[in-house]
Amino acid sequence: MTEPTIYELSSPDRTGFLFQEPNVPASPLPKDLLRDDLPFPEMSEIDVIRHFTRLSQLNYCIDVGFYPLGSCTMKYNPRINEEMARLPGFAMSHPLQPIETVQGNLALMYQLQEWLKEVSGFVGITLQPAAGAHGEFVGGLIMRAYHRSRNDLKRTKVLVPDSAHGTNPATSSMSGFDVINVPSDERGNIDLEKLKEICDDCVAGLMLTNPNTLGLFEEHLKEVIDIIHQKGGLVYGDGANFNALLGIIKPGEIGFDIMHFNLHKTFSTPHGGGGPGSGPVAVAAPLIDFLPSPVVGIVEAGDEETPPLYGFINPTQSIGRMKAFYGHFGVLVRAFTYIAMQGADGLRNIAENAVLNANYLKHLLGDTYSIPFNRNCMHEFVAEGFWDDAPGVHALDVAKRMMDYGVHPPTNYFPLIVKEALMIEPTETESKQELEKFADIMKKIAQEAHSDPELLHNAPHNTPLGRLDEVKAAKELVLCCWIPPEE
Amino acid sequence: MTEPTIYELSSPDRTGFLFQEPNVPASPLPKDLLRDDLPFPEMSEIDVIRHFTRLSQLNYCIDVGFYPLGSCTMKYNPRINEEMARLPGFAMSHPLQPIETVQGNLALMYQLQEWLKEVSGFVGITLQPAAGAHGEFVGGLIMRAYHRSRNDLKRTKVLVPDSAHGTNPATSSMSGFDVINVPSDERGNIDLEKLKEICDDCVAGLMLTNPNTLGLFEEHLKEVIDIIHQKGGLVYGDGANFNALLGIIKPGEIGFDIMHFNLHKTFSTPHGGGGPGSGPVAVAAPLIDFLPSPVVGIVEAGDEETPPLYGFINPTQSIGRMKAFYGHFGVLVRAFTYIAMQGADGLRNIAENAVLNANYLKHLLGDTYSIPFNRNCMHEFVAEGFWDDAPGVHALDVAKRMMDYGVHPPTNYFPLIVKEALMIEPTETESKQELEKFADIMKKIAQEAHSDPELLHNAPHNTPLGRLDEVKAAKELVLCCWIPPEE
Amino acid sequence: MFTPHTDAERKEMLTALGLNSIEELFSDVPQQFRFPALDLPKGMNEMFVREYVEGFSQANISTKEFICFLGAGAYDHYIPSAVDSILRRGEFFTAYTPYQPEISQGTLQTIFEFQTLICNLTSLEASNASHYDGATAAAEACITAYSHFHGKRKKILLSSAINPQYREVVHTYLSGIQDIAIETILDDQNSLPDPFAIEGSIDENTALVMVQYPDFFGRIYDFSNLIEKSHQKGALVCLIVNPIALGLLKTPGEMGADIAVGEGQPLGIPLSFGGPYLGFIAARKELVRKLSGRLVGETVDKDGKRGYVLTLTAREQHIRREKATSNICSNQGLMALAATVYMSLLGKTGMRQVSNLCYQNAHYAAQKIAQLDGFKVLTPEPFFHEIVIQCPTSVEHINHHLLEEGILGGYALESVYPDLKNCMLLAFTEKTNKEVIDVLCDILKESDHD
Amino acid sequence: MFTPHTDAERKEMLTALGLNSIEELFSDVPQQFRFPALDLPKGMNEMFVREYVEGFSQANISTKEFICFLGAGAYDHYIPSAVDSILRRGEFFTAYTPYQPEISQGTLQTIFEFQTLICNLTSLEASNASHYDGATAAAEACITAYSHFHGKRKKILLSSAINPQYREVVHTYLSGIQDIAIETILDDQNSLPDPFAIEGSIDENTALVMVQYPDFFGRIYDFSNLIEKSHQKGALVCLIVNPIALGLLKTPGEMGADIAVGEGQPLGIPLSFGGPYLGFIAARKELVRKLSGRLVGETVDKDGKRGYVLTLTAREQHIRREKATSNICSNQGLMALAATVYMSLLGKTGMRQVSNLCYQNAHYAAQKIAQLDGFKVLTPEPFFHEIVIQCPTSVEHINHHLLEEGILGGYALESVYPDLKNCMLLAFTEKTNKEVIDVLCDILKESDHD
Ligand SMILES: Cc1ncc(COP(=O)(O)O)c(C=O)c1O
Ligand SMILES: Cc1ncc(COP(=O)(O)O)c(C=O)c1O
Repeated sequence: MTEPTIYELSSPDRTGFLFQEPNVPASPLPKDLLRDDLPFPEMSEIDVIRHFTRLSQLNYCIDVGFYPLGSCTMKYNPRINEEMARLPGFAMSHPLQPIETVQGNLALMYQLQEWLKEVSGFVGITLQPAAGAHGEFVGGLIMRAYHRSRNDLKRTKVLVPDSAHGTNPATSSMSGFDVINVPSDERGNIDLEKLKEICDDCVAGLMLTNPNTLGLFEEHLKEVIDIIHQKGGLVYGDGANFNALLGIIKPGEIGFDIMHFNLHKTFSTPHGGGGPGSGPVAVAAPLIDFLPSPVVGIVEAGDEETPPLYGFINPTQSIGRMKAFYGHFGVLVRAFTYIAMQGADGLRNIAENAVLNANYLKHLLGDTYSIPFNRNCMHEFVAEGFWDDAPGVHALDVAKRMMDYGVHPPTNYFPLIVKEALMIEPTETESKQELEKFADIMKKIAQEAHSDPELLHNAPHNTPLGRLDEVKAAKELVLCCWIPPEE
Repeated sequence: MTEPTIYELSSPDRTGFLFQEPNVPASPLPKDLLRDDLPFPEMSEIDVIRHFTRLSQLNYCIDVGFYPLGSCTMKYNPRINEEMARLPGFAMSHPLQPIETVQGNLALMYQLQEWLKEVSGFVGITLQPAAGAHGEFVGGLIMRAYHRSRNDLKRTKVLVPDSAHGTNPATSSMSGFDVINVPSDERGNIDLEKLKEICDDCVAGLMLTNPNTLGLFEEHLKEVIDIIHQKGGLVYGDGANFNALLGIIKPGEIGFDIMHFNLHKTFSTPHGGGGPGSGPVAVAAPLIDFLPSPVVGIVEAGDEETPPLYGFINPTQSIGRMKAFYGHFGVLVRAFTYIAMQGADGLRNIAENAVLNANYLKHLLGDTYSIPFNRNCMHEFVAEGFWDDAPGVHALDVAKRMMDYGVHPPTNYFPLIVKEALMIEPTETESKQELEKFADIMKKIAQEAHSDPELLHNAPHNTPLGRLDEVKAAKELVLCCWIPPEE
Repeated sequence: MFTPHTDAERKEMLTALGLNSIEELFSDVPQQFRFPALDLPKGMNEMFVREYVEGFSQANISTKEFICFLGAGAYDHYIPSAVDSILRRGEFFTAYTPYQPEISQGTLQTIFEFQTLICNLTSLEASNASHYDGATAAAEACITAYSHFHGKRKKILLSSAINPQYREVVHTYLSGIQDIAIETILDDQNSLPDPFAIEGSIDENTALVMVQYPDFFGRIYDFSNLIEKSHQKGALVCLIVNPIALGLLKTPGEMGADIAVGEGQPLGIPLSFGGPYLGFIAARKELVRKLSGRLVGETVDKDGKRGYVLTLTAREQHIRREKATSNICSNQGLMALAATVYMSLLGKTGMRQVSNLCYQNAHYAAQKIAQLDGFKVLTPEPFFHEIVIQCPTSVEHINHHLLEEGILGGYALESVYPDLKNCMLLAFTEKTNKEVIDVLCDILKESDHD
Repeated sequence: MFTPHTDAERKEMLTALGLNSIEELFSDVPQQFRFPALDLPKGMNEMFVREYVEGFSQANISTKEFICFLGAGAYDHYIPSAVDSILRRGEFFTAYTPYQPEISQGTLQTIFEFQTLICNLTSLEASNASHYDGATAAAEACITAYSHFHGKRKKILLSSAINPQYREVVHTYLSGIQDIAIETILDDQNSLPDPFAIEGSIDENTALVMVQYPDFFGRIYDFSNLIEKSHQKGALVCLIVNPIALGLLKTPGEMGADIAVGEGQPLGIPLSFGGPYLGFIAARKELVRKLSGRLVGETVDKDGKRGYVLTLTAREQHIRREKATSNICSNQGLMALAATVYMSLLGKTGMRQVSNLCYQNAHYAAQKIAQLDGFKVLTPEPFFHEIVIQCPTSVEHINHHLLEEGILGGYALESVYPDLKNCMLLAFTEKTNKEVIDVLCDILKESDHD
C-alpha cells in the first residue's frame, strides 16, 4: 500500500488546529495585497498524525537496527539528549533576548567551546556553522582572509586528496579557490612525492580528512602538514571522522590549523533524516581573529561571589556572519549533554571501541570481500562490492540485498578511489553480536552473488517499495504532489 | 522475522543504565537476607530501544488507522493530553505531600468532579476507581452498603441483562450478589414483562448499560428504572457507552442512581495497550455518604482574596478505600484537558457525530451484512459475521481478513445475544472518507466470503504473524521466556 | 474539536440516512430529558488549554524542585529517559488490549517479558499481566487464596506491619464476601507492630497469611519459618514486596511463599500524585488458574513461527462472567511496559545497584539521625530503605521547617498508628545521596531548637 | 557510556585480531601525540547530567513564563503538540539522508510534501528540500542568480530594508567570489530606509534584486512593478518572505518574482535561542538546475508503485564536487518535517487564521501605541505583524522596565540602524492578544514617567 499524499487526504473545510478569533477590534486587511486562494491541504489532527506515523514506518533508522553508513557515524542517539534540548528554558528562549536573560544558554555555549577546544587541541572556536559543509566553508573563508590579511594574494589553490568527500572540493571552490587533486599512494596515504611536487607558494592550503575516507590514519601526517606549512599554506582538517580520535590525538597539537567538528556524528546528536547538523570550527592561534562573528565570550569577569557575565564578541578581523544568530543551539545542547556524560575517559573509550569494532568487522569480512589498502583501520573501512567470479554483480546489488535482511547498507560508491566501494562504519555503540550478525549477512550475500545473482539484481524484495526508477524521476521532474491548475 | 526476547538479547555484564557509586560510608548488607543470583537480562540502552521500537512496530494502533472495536470507543487521543499529564508539577508530585503543596492537583480533581457531575446529572462522585470494572465494583459495594445501612438484608440479587458486558455479572458476584439474567426483547430492549416478573424486593439493583451493547437506546428507559425503584432496588448505569450521550441526556436526571465513567473511552485518554483506565463513579444524593474514601473537597472556604483550600474528605458511611491513594491522577489530567477544550458545545458535538458515524456506517453495510434489531443506533451497532449462503465462514474469519486490508477488526462474539457478532463502533473522530473506505473493505470481504472462503479461513495473510495456536498456548502454558534452570 | 466532519459532509451523511437533522437520531431519548444544557466553561483551543492546565501544575510543589523523603508506598526514583521515549510511541499507547494477536505482538511480547521479569524477580513461576496497583493486587491475592480453598477456609491474616492503605483495600474488596474474616493482630506492647504477632492465629481455617517485605516500617525479616508454619497448617502465604528491594534481598520464592504481590511504581513509573501505578501478582504455578487478570502465553502461528496470545481466558469476566476469578478488564498495560523497559535497561547490574544505593543511603541516614539530640530511630536493623524516626516535636512542625528549606519531609505515622506519636517514616533512594541527607540532618537539628 | 562491550567481549575481539591491547590499534598515530590527557570534568550518569544541564536552562528567562514581543527574524508562535510527537519518532529523527529510497520513503515523501507546500505558499514551481536558515538561503539565492548568468552579471542589489543579519551573511557567503559587487543603497532621507531606493541601480549588469517582504520593519509592498522593471533589465528578483505572512498576503509568484527564500522557523519550530531553524528556497522551474541543496522527485518502483527519490543529484557536491551548485550536504531534514506537520495541521484555514491574528494584533497595538504620549509608530500602513516604534527614552531603559513586569520587549534598532535612535521593533503573533498588548501599553506609558 502506498501512502496517499497530504493533498489526497484533504477534504474541504477541515482543519487540524483551531485558532481563537482575534479579540482586538478588527482592522481592515490591505485589499490589494491579499493572495488568491491558499492551495493548502485540509486535514484533521488524527489524519495528520496517522499520515506521518504511517510514513515514519516506511523508514529504516538507528532505533530499529544496524546502520553502518560509512563517513556518517550513525551511533546511538541517547534519549536524554532529546529531553535536555526540549527544556523550556532552552527551547523557548529568543535569540535576541538581552544577554542577562540568557546566561544559561551563553554559559553552556562557552563551556562547550572550551570542551571542544580541549579535545581537539585548538585555541579558538566558533559554534556558528550549521553543518560540516558549512564549517568547511567557514574554514575556506578563514584561509582566504588569513592570506589576504598578510597581503599574500597569490594563493589561489587548495589541495584536495582524491579520496576526499565531495564537500571538500565544493567548499574550496565556493571559497574562491581552484581545486587541485592530490592522489593517494598504494597504502591509502597521500602520495608524498606528488604532494611535494604540487605544493607551491600559490597553495592556500590543504583539506585533509584524517582518518581519511578509507578509514586509514595518514601514516605521514606530520610530514604532510610540514610540507604545506613550509610553503606557507594552511592545513584544514575535515573532522567528520573525529570519532576515531577522541582522546587519541589532538589535531591542533600535531599542526592542523583549522578543523570542523560534526556534532551530529561524533557527539551523538541525531541525524534527523538529513539534518540539522552542527559543524563548529576550531582554529589555531593565528586564525582566531578571523572567526565568524559573533563568538561567545566572557564580557565581564566574575569573582568568588558572582559568576562571569557571558556575552557575544566580534573577532577583530572576522570573515563576517555565516548565518543568522549563533548556530544550532538545540544541537549544541545535545552534544554538551553527551560530553558531560562521557568525561575524558568516556570519550577515549568511544574512540577505542569504534576502532575496535571496525577492525573486528573488517576481520570477519576479510575472507569474503576484498579490502584494498588492508591495514589496521580506524573507525571504518572500505570493502569492494564485486567479485571477478560473479560478473554482473555490483556494490549496488549487494547494498540493496542487505535491506532484505533488515540492515541498512553501507555507503556505496564512495570514496571514488575504490572500485565498487562499500564503506562500512559500525560505530562504537554496536555490540559484538550485532557485528557478527551483520558479517553473517554479508557473507550470505556474497554466496548468493555467486549462486543466484538475480536475487541480488532484483533486490530488495522485502521492503515497502522495490528499486526505484531514478531516470524517470530526473526526466519528468515531478517535484510537487499538487499545484493548483492554472485558470 | 520474529523478535528475540530480552533474554535472547542479553549478554553478560552489559547494562543500559549506569548508576553512581554510593557516596556514603558503606554499611554491611544483611548476609542472611540476600538473594541468590538475579536472573535478569543484560542489555545496553541501544538494545533496549531497538527491541521495544521493533516490538511496537508489530502493533496496530489508532495512530495508524481505523480501530472500530465496539464498546471500547477507540477515538483519537489528542497529543496535548500527553503533554499535560507529563508536566513536572503533576508527574513529579508525591501522593502524600501536605495538601498545601498540591493545591493544583486537588483543584484540578475538584473541578473535574464538578464537570463530571454536571454532564451526568449526579450529585456525588469519586475519582478513585482505576477502570470501568473497578468502578462497577465500587457501585456494587455501594448498593450493598446502602441496603445494609437501611437494614434491608434480604436483597441478595442483582439483575443483569443478557446483553451485558462480562464485567457486569462478574462485578455483581464479587460484590456478593447472585446474578439474575434479564432477557432482551425483539427490539433489543430489556423484556419489560420479564423484568416485572423477576423483579421483587430481594433485588438489590439492576446493572444497565445504556445505550446497551447492541448500541441501542433503551426505549423504555424510564419504565425500566421505575420498575426497579418501585421494588426498592437501585439502578446502576454502566457508562462505558456514555460517549453517545454527552449533552444528549443526563443519566442522573432520568433516575439512574449510580454510574461509572470510562475516562479512557469517553474522554479520550489513551488505552495504553490495555490500561491504565479510569472509572470515576457518580451517585445520586442518597448514596453520597457511601462513596469510597477519600474524595476531594473544599476543606476551608475561600473568599474574594484567597482561593479555597482543597483537601480530602472521608464520606461518613464510606464503603472504604478501593485502592491506594486517589485514583489514576495522570489519566484524570488528560480527561480534564479534553473537557476543558470541548466545553458544552464540544461535548454534545462529540455525541452527535459519534451517533451519526455509527448510523452512516450501518447504512453503508446494511445491504451486505445482516443487522439484527435494525433501528437507529447510537454510537455503535452489531452486524452478523456470517451468511447462510457462505457456509463455513464465521465472524472470526471476517475479522481476521480485515487485517489484510489494514484496519482493525470490530469486537467479535460479543454481545453474546447476537450470533457471530461483529460489534462496530466508529467513534466521532473518524471521517466520512474513512467510514466509506471501511465499508468498501467489509463489502469486499463479504464478496470474498462467497467467492473464495479459503482466503478468509487462512487470513490474515499480510500481518507479522498468521493465526496463532491458542490451544497450544493454554495447554503448554509457557508464561515466561526464561526462568533459571533449577540446580 | 477533533471531529473531522465538515458541515457539508454531515449533510451528505444525513441525506443518505433520509434525515434532516442530527437531532432526529435521538428520538429514542425521552423528550423531557433530551438535550439538557451543560453548565461548563466555553471550550478552549490547545494554546489556551495548555496555559490553563499549566496553571494548575504550577500551583504544586513537586519533587523536581524539592528533595523528597516521602515513601510509604510510592517512591521517588530516577526514571531513565529511554522509558518515556518508548511509552510515547503511538503503537503502544494508542492500542488496546491485544485481542487480535496477529496485529498485537508488540503488546503481547512485552507482557510476556514483563511476566518473566516479575517471576525472576520474585522467584515464582507465574505472573499475571498486571493489576491496578499494589493494594488491589494484595486484595486480589486474598480472593485467589479464598477461592483456592473453594471458600472452605475463611480466615485471612494480615500483619499489622502492612501498609494501612493496603489493609483498608483488602477489607473493602472482601466486604462482599459474607463469611470471610480478616484479622490483623495489633500488638501494642511494642512501639512498632510485630509482624510475627499473627503467627499464633494461623490455623486450619486460615486461607492466607499476608505479610509485607520490607514492611511498612522498612524492616526486613526472613519469613521462611513463618511460611513453613503456615504451610503446616495448610494455609497459603503471600508477601507484599517492594520490587527494588528484590534487587538485593532474598526473594518470596526463596522463602517458600506461594504468592507475591507488590507495587511496581518504583520501576520507572512517575509519582504522578498516586497513579496510574502498577500492581503485580506472581504465584506458584499451581495457583495460576485462580489468578486474576490477564495472562500471556507463548505459542506458534500457523507457519510455526513463535508468537504470543492471551491465554487461560476462561478465568476472565468476558468468558466466565459471574464465575470469573475477578471482574478486572482493563489493567495497567502501559505501566507494565514502563516497568519492562526499566527492568530491561537496568538489568542485573543496575537493579542491584539501585537497590544497594537505597540501602546504603538509608543506613547512612539512620546512623546520622540516631546521633541527633532528641531524635530516635525506631526501625531496628535489618531494614531496607525506609526508617521510622521519633522526633522531639510534632511531625507537622518539622515538616514545615523542612519545606521552607526545599525538602518534602517524611510521612506522619500518627494518623494511621496513633501510638506512634511524633513519628515519621522517611524513605531513601538513589536520589537522596550523602549531601542531601546531610542537609536533612542539619535542618532536623535546628528544628529542635525552636 | 553507550558502548555495549563488556571486558570479556573486548578481549575476544582483540584475540580474534591477534592483538593484546586496544592501544595497538593506534600504532599509526605518531607516538609523541598519542593518547593526550583531556582536561574535562569526570563523566556523569544520566541522573546527574539531567540536573546539571537543567541548571543551565534554569539560568534563562524564557518565553514560557515571559511574554515576548521580540521578532526580527525569529517569532514566538504557538506550536501544536502534534508536531513534536511526530518529531520524536525514532524512525524520523534517527534516520539520515534518504540515500536508499527503498527504506526511506517516510523521509522522502515528507520532503516531497514539504516542497509542495512551499511551492503553493509562494506560488512558485520548484522548492528544495531545505536550507540551513533564512539568511543562508538568501545567500544561496544570490549564488543561484550569479551562476544562472554564468558569472556574466556581477551585481547583486540588496534592499536596505532586508534584515541586517541576512545582508551580512550574503556578504560573507559571496566573499569568495572575486568580481561580484553587492550593493545596498542606504537612503538616509527617510527615517525608515526605502526598499525601492535600489530601483535606480538596476541595470544590465544586475544578476539579482533582493527585497524582503514583509520587510525588516514590518512593511508590506506590492513589488510587482519593481519586479517588472528588473525583468526589463534582464535581472532576476528574489523575495525574502515570512511564511506566516503568506497565509494572507499576495505571493512572490503572484508578483512575478523568480525566487523566494525565507526562514521557516515560524512554522512550528521552537525559538531555541536561534537554531536549528529552517531555510527554504523556491524558484521558477527554469532555475531548478541551479538551485542548491537536495530535491525529491516522484517516480515509480520496479512494480510501478509510486515512490520518491532524491533527484537532480548531479547538481550536488557528492557527484559534482568542485562544480556543484553549493557545498551543502546535511540540511534541515527534521525541521522540514516539523514545518510539514505544522502546515498540514493548520491547513488552509489555520494558516489564514494565524496570519490574520498576527495582523490584527499588530494593528491594534500600533493604534494604541500611537496614542501614547511620547511614542511614535514609524512603520506606516500597510504592514504585517511587526512595527517600529520610537520611544521617548532609550530602548534599553524601556526594556528593563518591561522585563520587570514579565515582558521581553522589542529589538533595539539603533545597533544596526544608527539613525533609528530610541527605536524598537515589536513583533506580534497569535500569542500576543489584546490583554497582553494592553499590559504592554500600560507599562510603556508608565516607563515614560521616570
Ligand atoms: C568526510 C565528510 N566531510 C564532510 C561532510 C559534510 O558534513 P555535513 O553533512 O554535516 O555538512 C561529511 C558528511 O557526510 C563527511 O562524511
Ligand atoms: C460495556 C462495558 N462495561 C465495562 C467495561 C469495563 O471497563 P474497563 O475495561 O475500564 O474495566 C467495558 C470495557 O470494555 C465495557 O465495554
